[in-house]
Amino acid sequence: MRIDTNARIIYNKQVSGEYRNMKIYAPRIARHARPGQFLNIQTSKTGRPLLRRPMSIHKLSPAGLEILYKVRGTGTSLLAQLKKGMEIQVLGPLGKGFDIKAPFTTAILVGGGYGISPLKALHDLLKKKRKKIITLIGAKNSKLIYKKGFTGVKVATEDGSSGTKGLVTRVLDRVCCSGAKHPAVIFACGPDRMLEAVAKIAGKYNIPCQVSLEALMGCGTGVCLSCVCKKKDGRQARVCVDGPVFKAGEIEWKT
Amino acid sequence: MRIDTNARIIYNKQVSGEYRNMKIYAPRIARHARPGQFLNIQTSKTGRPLLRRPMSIHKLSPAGLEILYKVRGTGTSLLAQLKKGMEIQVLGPLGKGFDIKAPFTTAILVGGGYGISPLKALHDLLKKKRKKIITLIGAKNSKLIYKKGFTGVKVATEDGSSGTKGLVTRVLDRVCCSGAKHPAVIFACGPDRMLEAVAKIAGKYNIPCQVSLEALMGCGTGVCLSCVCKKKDGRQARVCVDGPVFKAGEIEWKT
Amino acid sequence: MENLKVKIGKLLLKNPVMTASGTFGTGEELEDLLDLNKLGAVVVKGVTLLAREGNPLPRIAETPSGMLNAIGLQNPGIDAFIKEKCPFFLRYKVPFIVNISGYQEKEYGLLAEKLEDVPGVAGLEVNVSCPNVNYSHGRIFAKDPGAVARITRLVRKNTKKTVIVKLSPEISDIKIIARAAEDAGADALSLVNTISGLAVDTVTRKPRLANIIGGLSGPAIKPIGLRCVWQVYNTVKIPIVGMGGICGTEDALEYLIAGASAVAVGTGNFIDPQSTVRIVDGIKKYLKANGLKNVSDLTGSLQV
Amino acid sequence: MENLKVKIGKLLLKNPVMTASGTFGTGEELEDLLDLNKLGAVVVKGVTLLAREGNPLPRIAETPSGMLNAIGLQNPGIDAFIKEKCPFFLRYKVPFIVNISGYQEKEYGLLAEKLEDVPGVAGLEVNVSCPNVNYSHGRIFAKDPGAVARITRLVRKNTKKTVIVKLSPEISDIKIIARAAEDAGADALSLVNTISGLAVDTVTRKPRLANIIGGLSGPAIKPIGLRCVWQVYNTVKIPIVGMGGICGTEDALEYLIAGASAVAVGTGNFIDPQSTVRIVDGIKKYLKANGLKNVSDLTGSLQV
Ligand SMILES: Cc1cc2nc3c(=O)[nH]c(=O)nc-3n(C[C@H](O)[C@H](O)[C@H](O)COP(=O)(O)OP(=O)(O)OC[C@H]3O[C@@H](n4cnc5c(N)ncnc54)[C@H](O)[C@@H]3O)c2cc1C
Ligand SMILES: Cc1cc2nc3c(=O)[nH]c(=O)nc-3n(C[C@H](O)[C@H](O)[C@H](O)COP(=O)(O)OP(=O)(O)OC[C@H]3O[C@@H](n4cnc5c(N)ncnc54)[C@H](O)[C@@H]3O)c2cc1C
Ligand SMILES: Cc1cc2nc3c(=O)[nH]c(=O)nc-3n(C[C@H](O)[C@H](O)[C@H](O)COP(=O)(O)O)c2cc1C
Ligand SMILES: Cc1cc2nc3c(=O)[nH]c(=O)nc-3n(C[C@H](O)[C@H](O)[C@H](O)COP(=O)(O)O)c2cc1C
Ligand code: FES
Ligand code: FES
Repeated sequence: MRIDTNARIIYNKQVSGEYRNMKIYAPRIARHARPGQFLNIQTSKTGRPLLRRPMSIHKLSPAGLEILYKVRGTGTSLLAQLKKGMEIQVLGPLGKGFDIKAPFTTAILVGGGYGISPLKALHDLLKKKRKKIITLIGAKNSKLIYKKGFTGVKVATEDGSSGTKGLVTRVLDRVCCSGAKHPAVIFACGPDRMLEAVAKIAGKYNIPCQVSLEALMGCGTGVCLSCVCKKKDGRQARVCVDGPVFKAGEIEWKT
Repeated sequence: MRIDTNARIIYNKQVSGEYRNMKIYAPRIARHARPGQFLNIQTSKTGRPLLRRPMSIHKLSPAGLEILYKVRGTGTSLLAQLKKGMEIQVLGPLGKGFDIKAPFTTAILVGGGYGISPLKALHDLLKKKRKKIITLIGAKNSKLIYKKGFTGVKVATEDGSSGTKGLVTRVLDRVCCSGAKHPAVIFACGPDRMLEAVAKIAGKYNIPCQVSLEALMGCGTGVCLSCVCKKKDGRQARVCVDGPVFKAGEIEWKT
Repeated sequence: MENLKVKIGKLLLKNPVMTASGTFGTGEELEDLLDLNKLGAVVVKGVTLLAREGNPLPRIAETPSGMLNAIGLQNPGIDAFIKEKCPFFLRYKVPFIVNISGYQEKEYGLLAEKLEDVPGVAGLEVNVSCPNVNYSHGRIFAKDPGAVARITRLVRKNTKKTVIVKLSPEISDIKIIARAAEDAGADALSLVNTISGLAVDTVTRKPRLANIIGGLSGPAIKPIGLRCVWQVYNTVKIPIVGMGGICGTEDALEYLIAGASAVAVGTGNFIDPQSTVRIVDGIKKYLKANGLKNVSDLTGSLQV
Repeated sequence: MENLKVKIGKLLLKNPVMTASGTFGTGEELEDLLDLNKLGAVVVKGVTLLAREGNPLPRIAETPSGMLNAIGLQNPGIDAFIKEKCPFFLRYKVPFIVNISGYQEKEYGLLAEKLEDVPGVAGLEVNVSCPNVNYSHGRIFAKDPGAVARITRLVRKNTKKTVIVKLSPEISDIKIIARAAEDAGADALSLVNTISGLAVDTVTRKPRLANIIGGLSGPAIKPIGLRCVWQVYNTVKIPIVGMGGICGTEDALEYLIAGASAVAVGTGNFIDPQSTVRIVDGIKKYLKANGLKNVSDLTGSLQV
């Protein structure tokens, strides 16, 4: 059940580094939402930008939804200007979230840049379910690292300004070798190149892996076919409704 | 000297009836501005609406400029949402203002609807020059009457909800008969039909009359030729640079 | 009570608000967000004879008050479409109109034939605007009155269903093409399709679409769509389905007044998936407020 | 130092940023707001053989990210123009290009002749897109390659100045028209002119322009202008002046990358009268940031 609603902003603030955190009051969406799903948000009432902006659900509470975002262009700049008490049009929850039905004891969360956003909602749910959580966070530099509230955090930055210097996937490789005793699942969200590398490592250690993909989206509801990705079986899937979370093994990576 | 500047909003508030009053800090424009001139205001930074909105200068102080406006459509709705401390792009002062060089003792101000706006700046200047002022304000109903700060006010509303019932031009006719002893000048701003009637009465009593016209404006700077009006000499004038204030006798009225 | 009914060919629609092809799937994708039976008709995503993968990504780019798309007619092909998608049509009372595209003229005839006996298919929208590989130098059928006439006749011959021919605004004189389609037996015309456009990423200096060129849609093109509808309304006798930039009631009314008998919402569905039903209500209110009985009284009522 | 110079016909412009005809007067109207000498060229408001009053009001209507205009070429006629407006050109070093419009083909020849010896006139922009009364059924020259060729030849014969032919995007295949103008001796092409459009006032049910139809300009048409430039760049050898929706540096860069040698700002002047000079600075910064020496390296650099 997807709902399009005019939601009141509870707060919209700068958090660490380059990220902003917005909380909205949208109980009808929150009721149906699950970690890994996303919202499609209208950033302006003037009709420009024309299209909505997809944003992962960062945190979930009975009445509230949070997003964690980075100002990139026009739409996110406009989002950043909104103030507490204002209203925004929000459609959600959209897409398929993370699947945690399979039995596992350890969750390895791998987030690149703002890919960390949906992993927080997942983290909170896994915590409730008393799973062991390892969180690997990677980014270009420390400004793009956001780790608030995560458990078992290991950080990697490309420029070494925080945590291990290098790619987060190298850290993952090491964690996977050592942690392979317990049944584990990898949940990853970030840029395509990172996800592809994560998928490869997961394959190597034979660990189930779910990835949350990103794509330019026209509609977010499955009708425009702008967001398709290729699957190994030769079929095309729409990231907005068939994803954004897929089994890593299903995806036909571009390279 | 016209200046295009990013001006800070000092306040933007609802005043009586359907009007809003915005004050901006724009000393460089204010320095050159005269009553009857106008500003061209960008109502949105998103590029929609595309064009700026012309607004008369309502009040003038050394550093500040005020406008008095009515929410009509998209642009004015967006203006109404701006808050103290925000900035707007403003081009001005534009056009030719009222001419008060001629010797006269009594000024008869005639304003229809928000046409009253530029008459306030004129009123304040005339007061300093110790002229006798009669202010005639007309509108459809009392909600559209704004008379704050004017001297010698007589009101007329079409529905009789305030002042005399009927058109403001009927009141003008009566005032002119009686007040014709002193050398007087009429300054009028409002809808075309009102201005035409004012011009006729002024002609009847042989009182000099200046009218401030309105027109849809593309540029406000004289280059697009969207705002022309016909003059009696057969030539066309641009309301934005040759006006908005014209001698009533020069105008070739449409009817 | 206001009468919103309009007639498009053999179809009597309960109201003039349709969906534009390619922007609403088959409607199944949006079932949870709106009641399809509240619409005048659902025009479904374009289908071709053979399955098509569509173009590489990126397939869309946002532009000022508009968007470019080069989806490339991704679809499972007519046979799979009939088997997998059409059964859904029977679950609703709303008429479903199938949008067909061919890469050769004869394909249109085959598509019409295959759809003729499919239950739930109420009509065909003939998209003559897809770029044609076998046709000379990147031209498209929509620009050639001869091709449009031949395609219309082929489809007409093979179907008893309502035939709507969809025209492109990217043309020196749309009146000529409109007349060609009318003379060849079209029941109605729908206009406009997208207008080809380009957007450039100045950082990479690459086109923002993998396909380089894409079709411009959305509010940006509304004045062009309205002008086309007005020109064609003054040229042909068959009804017009107006589209291009319709997002709200005001836009729909503009099209009706300019000469459209019905309207379709395209890109507007991406911004507000419920815009079609809102527009139905909005038109009803407008008729009431203006003391008009029939929505058809609006069609072509432009005061000139 | 970045080299912003570009060559358009015989003119060596100090930078590629021009003004679009009809949106900048002669420049005299905006002297206090910007230094005209900072521009590549000033293209002045269209002039015709005889004086024209222009169309009745309203002459403009705002549309989503665009505007419609039907000014109707209000101008004092060529003789008064030469006497009253041209002397101003001598006050600046920037080249002034006069935009000429004819209602019959031969008028273009006469206009070129009259302007040939006027001091300060650096070139002619030939506007073949004005709706023609004597021409068949509301067609315009710009849609007929034969007419465009004849007009270009007439002007070419009568002037040694740089001749830029301005094309309309409202055409089935702009490449054909572009080739016709090139073959007939045009030094450069400017594109695009406005696209005809309609807007309706739903309260009065009247068109929002007295003239009913007007020309659409502004950011809304940018993707169409860019596509035309790209198509024509791949068709002709002469330089292109790109325009349509340019408001800022990014827009100008898109046009250059798509194939324009120079760009013109039209509607953008209404929104920000200083946008042209800002764009000159912006292009300079872009070249520097990208390690490019010459602005001409950008022209047609689209990575496809
Ligand atoms: C399912 C999903 C979930 C997302 N979750 C988040 C999130 O939690 N936090 C967050 O900060 N961002 C998230 N994004 C990305 C976010 O949608 C884009 O950053 C945003 O749309 C940019 O809008 P803009 O107007 O600011 O930028 P624009 O001016 O539109 O573009 C700026 C740059 O961002 C790129 N971009 C724009 N839209 C997208 C998109 N949909 N996907 C990828 N790149 C894009 C453009 O190509 C361009 O390079 C998510 C995207 C998807 C598809
Ligand atoms: C020189 C001048 C001075 C003005 N001073 C004031 C003022 O002091 N206070 C004030 O409230 N308004 C003033 N106006 C009118 C003001 O510019 C319009 O109300 C405003 O542009 C409407 O913008 P919008 O986006 O809200 O309405 P839109 O959505 O653009 O239009 C709503 C309605 O207003 C009409 N309209 C839009 N622009 C104009 C215009 N420029 N002139 C006349 N009608 C228009 C439209 O035709 C439409 O019917 C002035 C206009 C001019 C030309
Ligand atoms: C993403 C997308 C896909 C489209 N696919 C088709 C299609 O398959 N067949 C067709 O005839 N038109 C297609 N169109 C064109 C629309 O049906 C419509 O004619 C056009 O977008 C203009 O309307 P709009 O401005 O309301 O979107 C598509 C448009 C978009 C935006
Ligand atoms: C108000 C207005 C008047 C115009 N007058 C002319 C003209 O006289 N001659 C001409 O060739 N083009 C004229 N144009 C077209 C512009 O020069 C330009 O080609 C078009 O507007 C597209 O550019 P833009 O989107 O930057 O405005 C005019 C455009 C506008 C908006
Ligand atoms: S975004 Fe439209 S189908 Fe996925
Ligand atoms: S508004 Fe452009 S000339 Fe007056």
